[in-house]
Amino acid sequence: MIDAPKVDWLALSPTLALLAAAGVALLASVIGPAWFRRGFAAFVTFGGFVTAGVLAGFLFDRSPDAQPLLNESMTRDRWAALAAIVLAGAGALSVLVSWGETRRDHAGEYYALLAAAGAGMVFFVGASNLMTLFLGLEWFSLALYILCALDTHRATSLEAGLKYLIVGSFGSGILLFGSALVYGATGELGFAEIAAAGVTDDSLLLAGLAMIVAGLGFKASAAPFHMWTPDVYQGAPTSVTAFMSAATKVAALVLTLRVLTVAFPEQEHLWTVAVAVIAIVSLAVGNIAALVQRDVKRLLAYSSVSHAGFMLIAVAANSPLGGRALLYYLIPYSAMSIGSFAVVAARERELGAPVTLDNLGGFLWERPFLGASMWVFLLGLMGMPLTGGLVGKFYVFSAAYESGWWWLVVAGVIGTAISLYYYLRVLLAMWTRPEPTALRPVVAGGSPPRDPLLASAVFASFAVTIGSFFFVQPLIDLARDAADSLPF
Amino acid sequence: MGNVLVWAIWIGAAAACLGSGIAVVSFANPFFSALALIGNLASLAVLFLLASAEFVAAAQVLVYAGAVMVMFLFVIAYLGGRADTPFEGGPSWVSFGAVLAATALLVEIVVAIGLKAGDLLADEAEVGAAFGSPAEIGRFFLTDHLLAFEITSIVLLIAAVGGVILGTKTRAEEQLDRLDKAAP
Amino acid sequence: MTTALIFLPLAGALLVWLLPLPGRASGVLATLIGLAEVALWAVAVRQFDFAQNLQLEDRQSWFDDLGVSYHVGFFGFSLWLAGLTVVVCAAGIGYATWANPERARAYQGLLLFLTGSIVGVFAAQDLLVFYVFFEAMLIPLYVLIGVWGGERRAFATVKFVVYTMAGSLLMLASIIVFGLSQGTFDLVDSGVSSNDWVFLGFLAAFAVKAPLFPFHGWLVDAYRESPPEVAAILSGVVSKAAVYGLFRIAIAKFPEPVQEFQVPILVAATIGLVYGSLLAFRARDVRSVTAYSSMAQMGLIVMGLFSLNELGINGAILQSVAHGLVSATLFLLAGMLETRTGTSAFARLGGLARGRPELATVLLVVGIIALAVPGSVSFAGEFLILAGIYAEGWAWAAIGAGAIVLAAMYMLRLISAVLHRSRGEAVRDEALDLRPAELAVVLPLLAALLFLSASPNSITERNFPIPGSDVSEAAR
Amino acid sequence: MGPDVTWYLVVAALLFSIGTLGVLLRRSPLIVLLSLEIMLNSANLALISFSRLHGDHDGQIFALAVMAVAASEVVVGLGLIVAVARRKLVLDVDRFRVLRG
Repeated sequence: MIDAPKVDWLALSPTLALLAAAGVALLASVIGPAWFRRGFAAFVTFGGFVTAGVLAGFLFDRSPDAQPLLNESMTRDRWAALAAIVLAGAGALSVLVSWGETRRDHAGEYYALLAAAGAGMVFFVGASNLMTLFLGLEWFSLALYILCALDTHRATSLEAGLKYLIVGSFGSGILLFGSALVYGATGELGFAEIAAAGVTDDSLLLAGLAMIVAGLGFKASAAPFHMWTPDVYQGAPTSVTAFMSAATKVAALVLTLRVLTVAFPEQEHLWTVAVAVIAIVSLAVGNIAALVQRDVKRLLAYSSVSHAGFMLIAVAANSPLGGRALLYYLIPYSAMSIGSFAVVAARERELGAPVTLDNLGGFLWERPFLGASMWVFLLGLMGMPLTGGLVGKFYVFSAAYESGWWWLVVAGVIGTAISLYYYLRVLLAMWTRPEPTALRPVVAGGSPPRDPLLASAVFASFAVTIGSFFFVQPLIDLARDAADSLPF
Repeated sequence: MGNVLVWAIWIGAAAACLGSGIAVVSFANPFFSALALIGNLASLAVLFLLASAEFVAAAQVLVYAGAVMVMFLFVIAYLGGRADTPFEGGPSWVSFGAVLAATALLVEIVVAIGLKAGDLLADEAEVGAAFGSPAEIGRFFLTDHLLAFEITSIVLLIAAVGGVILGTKTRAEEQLDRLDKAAP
Repeated sequence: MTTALIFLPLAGALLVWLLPLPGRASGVLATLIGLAEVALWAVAVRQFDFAQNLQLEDRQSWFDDLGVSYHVGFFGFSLWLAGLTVVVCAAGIGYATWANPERARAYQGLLLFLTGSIVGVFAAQDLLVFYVFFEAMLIPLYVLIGVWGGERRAFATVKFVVYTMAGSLLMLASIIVFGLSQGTFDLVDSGVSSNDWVFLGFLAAFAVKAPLFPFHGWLVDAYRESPPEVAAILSGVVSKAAVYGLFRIAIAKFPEPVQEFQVPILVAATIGLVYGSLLAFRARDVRSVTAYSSMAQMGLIVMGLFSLNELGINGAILQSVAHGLVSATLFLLAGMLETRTGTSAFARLGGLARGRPELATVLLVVGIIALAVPGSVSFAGEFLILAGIYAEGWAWAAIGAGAIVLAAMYMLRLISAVLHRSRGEAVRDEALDLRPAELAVVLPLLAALLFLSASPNSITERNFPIPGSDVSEAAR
Repeated sequence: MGPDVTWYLVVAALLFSIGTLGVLLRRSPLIVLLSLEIMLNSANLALISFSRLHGDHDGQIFALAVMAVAASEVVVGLGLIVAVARRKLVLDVDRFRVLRG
């Protein structure tokens, strides 16, 4: 009586690989012996992310044309596949970063949730109706809420989790009501069908669109929806922060561009302006608030708000070049973001205290490799040469100018100029030696702890940051293929 | 005559729904708030029924008003007096902004609805008796919305894992407790 | 060839950073790399045909959808500027080896990195490549000043960063607008533009870098707080990146805006020249005098460039090289004075000539060249510039000549304050004459100056047409 | 024939605003969670009335999925609140000052 729907397993394979990893890690952390759990779960999760990345690469190769699946529930296309590759890379690096966080409690569950969050994001970027969008969002968000609060013995971690839960749920509530209004106006849930319904200047639809943009803004931590970002980034375990700062942003921004271009092409004149305004507010708020921060994680959190602004400029451009710019920018940005949080994590473990500008002193001399890498990451976030950050900004500004948004270029330039000041403070802090009289936490056991896995994650991020500067052409070709699957 | 009855029930349910909603956000004691939310959910279920969503209404009562609220009440009882916090005292910028934001949302939506009301919202589709029945819903869940169905189960599983993780006391916490006890 | 010239010091920087050598040894290694770079430049000069335009080109597509490629090559004038760079940087590295600062490996590596980036700026034939090297050049400077600078280094660094980055970012915006409207970012392929705003964006970056009045706020603090060899490179070489940019981009690509803004720019340059000279005359220490004279000289060079005729431009290029060498030598000498006396303030110096013949001779020779006595290379350069600017109006030339007189006065004041008068309180008998190592650093610079003084036409006999623009056609 | 969709929507919008106010104004995390539930439920009401309007099931299915999601949020939220209470921290959203900078 009920015909079994045809399922495209290849399209789902990256998600399924990660789900399987999450399941195995969870099982192992329940039934495995205590000594076995952490290592096994970490290994399986790492393997899951790598497999997902490989499968997504395969998917990229095999889907030159966009295909809707399962009654428009999701789309199989290169846009999602490339985003999935970036997400898988970010996840794999976060696993490496997290290893040194010698967690005694819930170590297995930590990795299971990380894999589950990754699976949710990989699914989310392919979502193509409002229901799967909402469900995918909640899928990875719930996993992230738990991950943020996982260190239940730290008050800051619990507070971060609760705050993220409340603000995040508030955002998804707004997104949900917006989806309901759009559904009411068009009678459809699928993105393409919403566009095809031909409702143009309907007030219900526009209200819904505005609420959907706001809801996604919460996830991308774009101002004025960013208020959770500094607290959560600071309080969450640093490896989780590293993952969130890269992956959540990739997922949210990639899907934002998809839903806007696919579902609301007729309302383009409205949402481009809205996104442009959000971009400018993010640039202003992120950069100005970062100026007064002394805690490095908070500083990087505000910097991520400002980078959301940069990438939203590419969204506002609403052109193939903008799509390319967004995907290209996300690659070095993810690497720089994960890399810098990884270095912060290393310093944190070494000091046993939160990293501030003061106790970063002399870091470059004590740990030359990590210090030099941090330098490169921060220069990249500044948009300095020899890092992909420069080319990313160049593309974003070019896309904005090409679409006629010259004032976005101006805003971006001013934002960059302000950002130099706080990045430079971190950069110079790492060179200076703290005053001998200044109180410095003593490193337990003399020499700093060795952590080859974290070092390799930092090295990989370093390689991507620098490599994306020299090998722009291949990355842009990939991004072009991916952006071609969106209807601009 | 049937119309009047439907209207009467509808108005009663809507009033109950809004009244209990206001009660939820304004009671000082979370226990009463939670009880008010049960009333809210129940009156919503009536509205769902009137909009020919039988199965959803049933689920609302069973899942929400039943299971979820029991969990709520249990936690509130467990926390005891600590759950009480006073209502926001005095007007502040935050509360001013909150009221502003909520009003703006309301105005936006109502204006949107008002503009819309004339044309499209008036002509409702004709639906058969099977509309909203468990059989129909089930069929859609297994065909068109299979993915949504599967994801829902994954989300629930994640939440369950989270509940277990957050609910158990960890070794690190026990250690902290011991330190607290040791300190005078 | 060009690529090798750019990447030899960059690779050298990496080598110095990675090899775990002790301080002095890494300095020696860096010096050797610096000398190898000079040798490489000499080879490039031999291969170069000064009668032709762009040569020694290397081109490699970077990303094609926006038309950006790695494109480098030299014009006659930029090869001379590159020569100035490699010579001054090698001297600076040599001085640093002798001074042996703390964390020498990082320091020397940064100096090499700086060398490579500056050569890259002078070789860039693509706007994005130009921007990349222009910015890459600033990174080591920030660190060198911010970490190894004097007392008020933090303040000086922030000021320097704010000024330079504000200019650079405006330039980035201009690059994007120019490149997208031309369809390519290549300087050879692209045509000319008449967009005033884009022109002003470029001008802002170069005016800050030069520095041109009124964008000189960062200058004194940066020059005073940096280590001597960094100040030498900063004033001698880095400011010439502005000359390259003005000539290769602003003048060559924006013929109409250049005509439009010629007078305001000349006014700014003239004010800079006069104002800088006056400040130099009032300054109370060796470094400040050199810093302000640097500003004045850059004003003169910009006057030469914006005379927009062959004489003035030739003079500007010659004067760029001459001033680079003079100013670098003076800053290195200031450093040597500071290591002996702990100060460069005139009030506490004096009488250093007695018993220190080598120091006295070197300082005197450089000072005399700096004050442009007839026969010196500076005289030749200034004369050409004045002759060029005379064609635009005699008043410019008159003011320029007046400022040059002022230059003579402050240089003489510097010489007398340091070498003659009664002995200053900071001068001790134990303060030795220049050591052989110091002489080895300074003498090549001096020799280059003397050589150019003897035959300035080794630079000026090749005229420098404005690359690829209508103006150059008109000038021929 | 009962009230048409407009009336349902007005109730949904009012309920949504009430929930928003609760989230923004209240300080007890428990009541904030309850207010979040009200927001989600108002969206459900809108979905169901639109589902009736268009005569297709998508809205109802969506509402059911939202219910499950809301339950999940409650589980995690309550878990967090219990963990916070176990650590004897103050249960006040506004007083989470450790993280204000």
